[in-house]
Amino acid sequence: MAGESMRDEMIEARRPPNAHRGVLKWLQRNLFNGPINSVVSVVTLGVLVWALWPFVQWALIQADWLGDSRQACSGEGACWVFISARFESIIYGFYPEAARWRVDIVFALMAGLLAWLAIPKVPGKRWAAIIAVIGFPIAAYVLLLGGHFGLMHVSTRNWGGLMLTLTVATIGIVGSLPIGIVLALGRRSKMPLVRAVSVVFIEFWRGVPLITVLFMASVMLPLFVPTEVEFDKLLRALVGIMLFWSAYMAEVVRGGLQAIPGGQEEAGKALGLNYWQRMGLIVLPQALKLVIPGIVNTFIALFKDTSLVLIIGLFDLLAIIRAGLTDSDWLGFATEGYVFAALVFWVFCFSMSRYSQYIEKRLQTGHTN
Amino acid sequence: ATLDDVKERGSLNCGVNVGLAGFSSPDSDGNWQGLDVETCRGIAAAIFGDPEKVEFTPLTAKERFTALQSGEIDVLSRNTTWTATRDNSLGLNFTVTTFYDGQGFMVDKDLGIESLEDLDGASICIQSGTTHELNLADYFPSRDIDINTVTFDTPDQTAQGFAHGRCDVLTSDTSQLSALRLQLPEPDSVEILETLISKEPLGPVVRQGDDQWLDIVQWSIFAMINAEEMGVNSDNVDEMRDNPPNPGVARLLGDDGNYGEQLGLSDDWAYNIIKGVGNYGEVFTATVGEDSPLGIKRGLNALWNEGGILYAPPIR
Amino acid sequence: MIEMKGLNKWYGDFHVLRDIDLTVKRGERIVVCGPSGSGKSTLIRCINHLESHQQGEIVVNGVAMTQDVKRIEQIRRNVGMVFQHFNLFPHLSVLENCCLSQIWVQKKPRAEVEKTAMEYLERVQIADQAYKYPGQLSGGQQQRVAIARALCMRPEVMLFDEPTSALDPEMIKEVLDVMVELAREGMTMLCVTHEMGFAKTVADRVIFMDQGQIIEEAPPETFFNNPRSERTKLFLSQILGH
Amino acid sequence: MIEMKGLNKWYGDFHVLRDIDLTVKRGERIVVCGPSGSGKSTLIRCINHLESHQQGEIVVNGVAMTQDVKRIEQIRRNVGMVFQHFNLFPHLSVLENCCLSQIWVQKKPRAEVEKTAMEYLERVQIADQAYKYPGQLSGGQQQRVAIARALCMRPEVMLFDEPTSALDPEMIKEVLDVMVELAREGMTMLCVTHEMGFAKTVADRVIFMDQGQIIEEAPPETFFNNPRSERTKLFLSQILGH
Amino acid sequence: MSRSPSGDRVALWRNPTFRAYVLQGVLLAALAALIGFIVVNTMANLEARGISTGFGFLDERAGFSIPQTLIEYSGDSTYGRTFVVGLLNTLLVSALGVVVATIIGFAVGIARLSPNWLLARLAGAYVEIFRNIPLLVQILFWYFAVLQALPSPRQSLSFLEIIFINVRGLVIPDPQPLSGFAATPWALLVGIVAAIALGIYAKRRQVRTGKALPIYWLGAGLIIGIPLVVFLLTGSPLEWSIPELTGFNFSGGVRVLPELVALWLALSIYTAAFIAEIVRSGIQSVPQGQVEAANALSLPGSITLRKVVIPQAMRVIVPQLTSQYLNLIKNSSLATAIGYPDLVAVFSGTTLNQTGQAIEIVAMTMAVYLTISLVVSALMNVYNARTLLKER
Ligand SMILES: Nc1ncnc2c1ncn2[C@@H]1O[C@H](COP(=O)(O)OP(=O)(O)OP(=O)(O)O)[C@@H](O)[C@H]1O
Ligand SMILES: Nc1ncnc2c1ncn2[C@@H]1O[C@H](COP(=O)(O)OP(=O)(O)OP(=O)(O)O)[C@@H](O)[C@H]1O
Ligand SMILES: [Mg+2]
Ligand SMILES: [Mg+2]
Repeated sequence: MAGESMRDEMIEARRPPNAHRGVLKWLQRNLFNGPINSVVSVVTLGVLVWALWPFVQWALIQADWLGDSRQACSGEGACWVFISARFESIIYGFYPEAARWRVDIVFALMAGLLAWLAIPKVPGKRWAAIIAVIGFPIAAYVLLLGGHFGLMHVSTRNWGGLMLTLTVATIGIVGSLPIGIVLALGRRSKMPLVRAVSVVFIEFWRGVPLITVLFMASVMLPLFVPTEVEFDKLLRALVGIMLFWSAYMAEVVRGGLQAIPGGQEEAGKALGLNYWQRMGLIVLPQALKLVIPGIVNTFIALFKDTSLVLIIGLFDLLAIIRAGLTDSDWLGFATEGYVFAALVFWVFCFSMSRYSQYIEKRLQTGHTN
Repeated sequence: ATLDDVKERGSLNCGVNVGLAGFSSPDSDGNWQGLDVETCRGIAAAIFGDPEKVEFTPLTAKERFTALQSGEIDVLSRNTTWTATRDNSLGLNFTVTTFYDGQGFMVDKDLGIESLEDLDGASICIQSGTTHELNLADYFPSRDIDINTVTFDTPDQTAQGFAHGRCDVLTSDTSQLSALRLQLPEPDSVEILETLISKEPLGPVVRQGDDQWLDIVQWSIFAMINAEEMGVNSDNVDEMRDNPPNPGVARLLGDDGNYGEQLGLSDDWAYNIIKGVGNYGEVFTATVGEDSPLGIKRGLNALWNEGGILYAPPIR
Repeated sequence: MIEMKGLNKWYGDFHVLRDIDLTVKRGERIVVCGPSGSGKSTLIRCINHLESHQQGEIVVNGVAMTQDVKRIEQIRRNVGMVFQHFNLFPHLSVLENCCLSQIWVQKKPRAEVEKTAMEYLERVQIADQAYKYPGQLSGGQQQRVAIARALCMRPEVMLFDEPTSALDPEMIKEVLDVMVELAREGMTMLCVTHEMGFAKTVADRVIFMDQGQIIEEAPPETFFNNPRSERTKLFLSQILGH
Repeated sequence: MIEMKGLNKWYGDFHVLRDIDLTVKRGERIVVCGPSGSGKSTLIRCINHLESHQQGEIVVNGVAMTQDVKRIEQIRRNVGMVFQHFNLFPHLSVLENCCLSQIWVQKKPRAEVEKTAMEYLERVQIADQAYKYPGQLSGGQQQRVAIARALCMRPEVMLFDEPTSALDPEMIKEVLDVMVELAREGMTMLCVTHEMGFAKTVADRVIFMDQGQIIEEAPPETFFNNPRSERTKLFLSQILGH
Repeated sequence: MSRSPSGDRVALWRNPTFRAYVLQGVLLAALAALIGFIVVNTMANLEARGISTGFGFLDERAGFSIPQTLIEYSGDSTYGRTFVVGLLNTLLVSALGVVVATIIGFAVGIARLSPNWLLARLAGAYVEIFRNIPLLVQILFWYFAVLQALPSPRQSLSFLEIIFINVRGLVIPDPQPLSGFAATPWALLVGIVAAIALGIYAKRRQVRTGKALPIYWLGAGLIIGIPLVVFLLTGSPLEWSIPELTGFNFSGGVRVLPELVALWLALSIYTAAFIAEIVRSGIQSVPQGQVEAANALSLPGSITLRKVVIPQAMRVIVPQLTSQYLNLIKNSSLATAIGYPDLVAVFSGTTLNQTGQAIEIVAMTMAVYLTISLVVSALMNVYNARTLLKER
């Protein structure tokens, strides 16, 4: 029979062996661990340099930066003068110059509020939320549109550029999420008609192209309503965008709802919570957390789709750059325009993507069974 | 009636192109510029005495007729070719031709093309949603010339396609060809062929069934053409009104008769147009003509007595 | 306290509860046992209407169960439940888990609520974990939180559905200790469990179910030492066998 | 069969296995026990390299464990494992679960593979469920499938990580019966479990772990009746207490 | 209805069943009212504006040509045919895009979780770059990048003098069916039916006897073999039209347009970035224990992925994947930017402009996309139902 043994002295915990530290070690471990990986690494880096170098040369090294007319363009590299000459309109669209400070204030407020809400350490989240939900929209409405308190009225026709893109995206995002949640709940409802309506609504909006929706909203709407009724064009587009994306949002949220074990709802029932309390306090917080990647996918797609407001005759960031290309003084700078637009969109979407990943990590409250 | 709606609203809703160099494009401050745009301003000046009382609605080719039909806009001034179908079956009325255009061709000089017969087997870049596609289909098959079309959405994409060698030939209205040529990396390496294969009369459109409104648009443009013919321009219009050199000018500028009132406007309507936007010649030169980067010659668009076919009915 | 009369329930065509008659008096402690699938869970889940029954009556604490939403909520407020798989809310801290129903159902001020919650957490000896999340606790700790959460409603009745069977052997003890203490304090309890030790110690009555019916109902001594039905004998031999 | 020498493992900075020396001979049956978090699972997971260690040597069936993928696969082919939570593949039928490794690892023809699988399923008395999906089985049945699946590889060693602790009391018996039989047939086994009954019946040796180290190692009689270390005594009193 | 099991009366408004009916009734009424309102108004407005409606225009001569037609089409064809041509082109690029986007998306999504640091980072970069740049810009980029890389027709790259690549596209020989060819497609159909029947039989047989047939080989044999035999028996009734350079361009052969290639690339690469994220979240939703169990069975990594992880991840992936497929199909309408003749370009573009029948055309376009979407979701739902776990 095998031996018996017993330990009297406990072994003290030791520090792990120092095997994997330092830059070289890191490189070796991550890039050159084994012959195949080394080759892959070298080839990849080579391809990256080979592919990016001409672009860097065009966009940075040989580019023209200073000047105010096309005479400043040497034609060897990119001519960013085109962008800088139109920079104001790219940001503000056709918003009257005298009133642009109002746009600045609104977006400064928004940035501040976002920071307040987004950075976990800053206290007073409840107040921030109240301001963001009630105070800020009113302030933004009054400031951007004007017509009150002695502010000059600025028609939405004059909105444009980055300012319009951000406005539409923000309202679209803020609007489509709650509608999507309600639709998702509706689709899981026990009442057949509510469920049927949700399904039809979702499948309809998910099935038609947004372009045609906006087309209808922009030029055909007057046919659908009595002649006296008039809506602001931007408003119509916003409604269209919200409904359209809420259908996508609903499907994402539904995925999350399906993943929450039934026991959670039962526990809520056993505690005496009613339907809306169970949903609001228990099921949705968990479901939404689960589908953050999907929600952000939708946000990003929505953000980029704001470009379609061109159909209602408004010039968002991309459209205003394209409009600039038809200015007879600046013909022929398409590449610069598109590259710049791509860069701006990228910066915003990338930030969203990164922030969401950070939130995903933060919301990890230990593993669940 | 449209006029009442416009007056009540305090501004004219005018549909223009989303962006077409020389005809309508917003500058960096959002001021719309171009021949089509000035036409709208002229109409606004006639109604309100103020050329700025106009809201521009940028429209894509697909939207333009629907927007007019549905009442989104009061007048469509968007380089729209006047054709029988459009005039007759859509519930719309064309008013006056403000620009006589024709479909032309731009080719690489190196190809040595001399006539359209040489284009057999060529690929042609073309912008969608225009009459051009129909013209090509009319012209080439009947002459047994085989061509491939490549259709793009916007003018600058068409030009890019041509520049990258996707096709041998770029076709469009001649007015556009000169603009598109400027977008090419080497504008001098291409030439525009002499031959035109179509008539493209462009002008504003209004809804059918409101004759008064049709008249206002028509006569606002006639006033601009007549003004050029009479030598009245935005610089001398005040002086001309105070001392009309002849009875024609006096009638035009409202010193004599009640022509404005007949239209439902004030009698100084034409004065307001010319004061606000200038006569046709001025507008043409500034937007698409010599003073603009496009540098289009007057050609057919010169006055009838200067070798063109621009001919406005007299005001009397 | 709890009265069931002629209770019948079907899942589709499957007759899961058959003519159940059961009366539980205030302060009584009842253990329900029986083979898997015999309808034990279903029975106690009917008491707070997590399942609806098709025939028969249930009266809880004087309130007759109907379809009426208000009534159901009233009954649920008097009945605490502890699930086999804890069903804690993973996105809320332990303390928040316990406060939830008091804040939203009983609408009490938060400060007061937290005080009560801490008391109950202390009672189950887990007050030091109040600010952790359920995912950071061991199974035994989680189940004790679940008990505290149910107690925070100050229910008249506690229902336990196999509260220890998802636990590792070491953790079972923690939970049973808490339950024994609750029983000593005179809480009305209905407990589905196979922990026969627990049944022997605290139960006033043991109910044995099979195929949706109550087969035998007896005080623990009689039940374990002197079971009357054959079915019960077979079952007990299996449970106590290994 | 299995030899570990000076095994050390860290999770980040946490020293989870400390200087483990252990030799298991062919046909030996070893039960590992100890408080939660003491490193029992980690220890046996090191044997088939589900966890990698940082110091020390492991030799399984004559093959020394290195980082080499081929070697690891070779070792794993000789080592079957049964998890606490079964970890059956829910999208595959019971039979397919059992066939998977033979088909893809041993590349045998399907007909032969299925025959073997059915044999093992019969051995655990569950052949009639072969075409069901795991989700359609009870916990005890699932765990028996998991055992059959591991046996289908014809491993030299079987590792069990608390194979009964996710089960209801009634189902524990089914699984233990199968394990006892395997042990009788002379399979080399390493089993983490708290079922002291099982340890007493079949183990050749019981190993008690705490804080990442082996505290005591003894035949079951000695271990249960005559534990030498204080720590062991405390632990046994808890386990056997209720 | 409002009788409770215990027999006493329940206040009507507190009865959940009653509440449900009331709520649903209100909803239905509101919906009907809204639809009625829109219909009545539209009729009145159309009347008032003197706009004629109807689908008569579909029979009129279109009069313009389309560069890529999968069916016979010329300027003399009707607008109705234009519609079909555009629809087929849309379906073509969508189908190609869906396939490639799925492949790239899965590859990248899996690579993102790879233990190889470089691979994982590259996959991450792929997602962050292509997901965050507007599709239009990407389409233009690929189009002009593709074009730029290719030689002019006269300097075409050729392969054996029968396949040519140039700035106008890829030209390959065109099979011309001769008389008697019609039997081959029928034979193909028979082969497919036979293969499906075989599959069903094999499954039954396996369940019954536990013995499996090599269905993939047999099926492939049936699908390829039957038509091949018929083709040869009927005397190989097929002739190849070889492309030739004449004047500006190639004549003969079939041409694959660079527009198609660019659009296909852009759609696939863009959508793949979204799919990759979905796949990643799907894979991460598979419990770690599953991989451990596979490891313990010494399954190699690729088998673990294919047989254990992916099938389970599909449950999470499929619903979201459906949305992405629908997006891809709808995004294909950006084709107009580079002149690919899809439905939106030729029908709700050119045709709408020629005829001005905006309401009908937009409605038809919406209906078509809606139908495609519903078909895709229905198919995906069927698949989804199959991936659902069988449980008690
Ligand atoms: N939603 C349902 N639909 C149909 N049958 C169900 C449903 N839920 C439970 N059942 C069946 O009802 C019977 C009783 O289930 P119940 O959960 O009450 O058993 P139990 O006594 O608690 O068993 P266990 O000890 O396994 O928990 C079982 O046969 C079960 O299969
Ligand atoms: N991935 C990990 N990272 C860091 N620490 C870990 C990890 N996995 C386990 N641990 C820690 O290592 C220790 C040993 O874990 P192990 O699972 O081996 O314990 P055990 O003896 O099996 O306990 P139990 O009986 O609860 O299963 C525990 O303290 C645990 O918290
Ligand atoms: Mg149960
Ligand atoms: Mg363990």
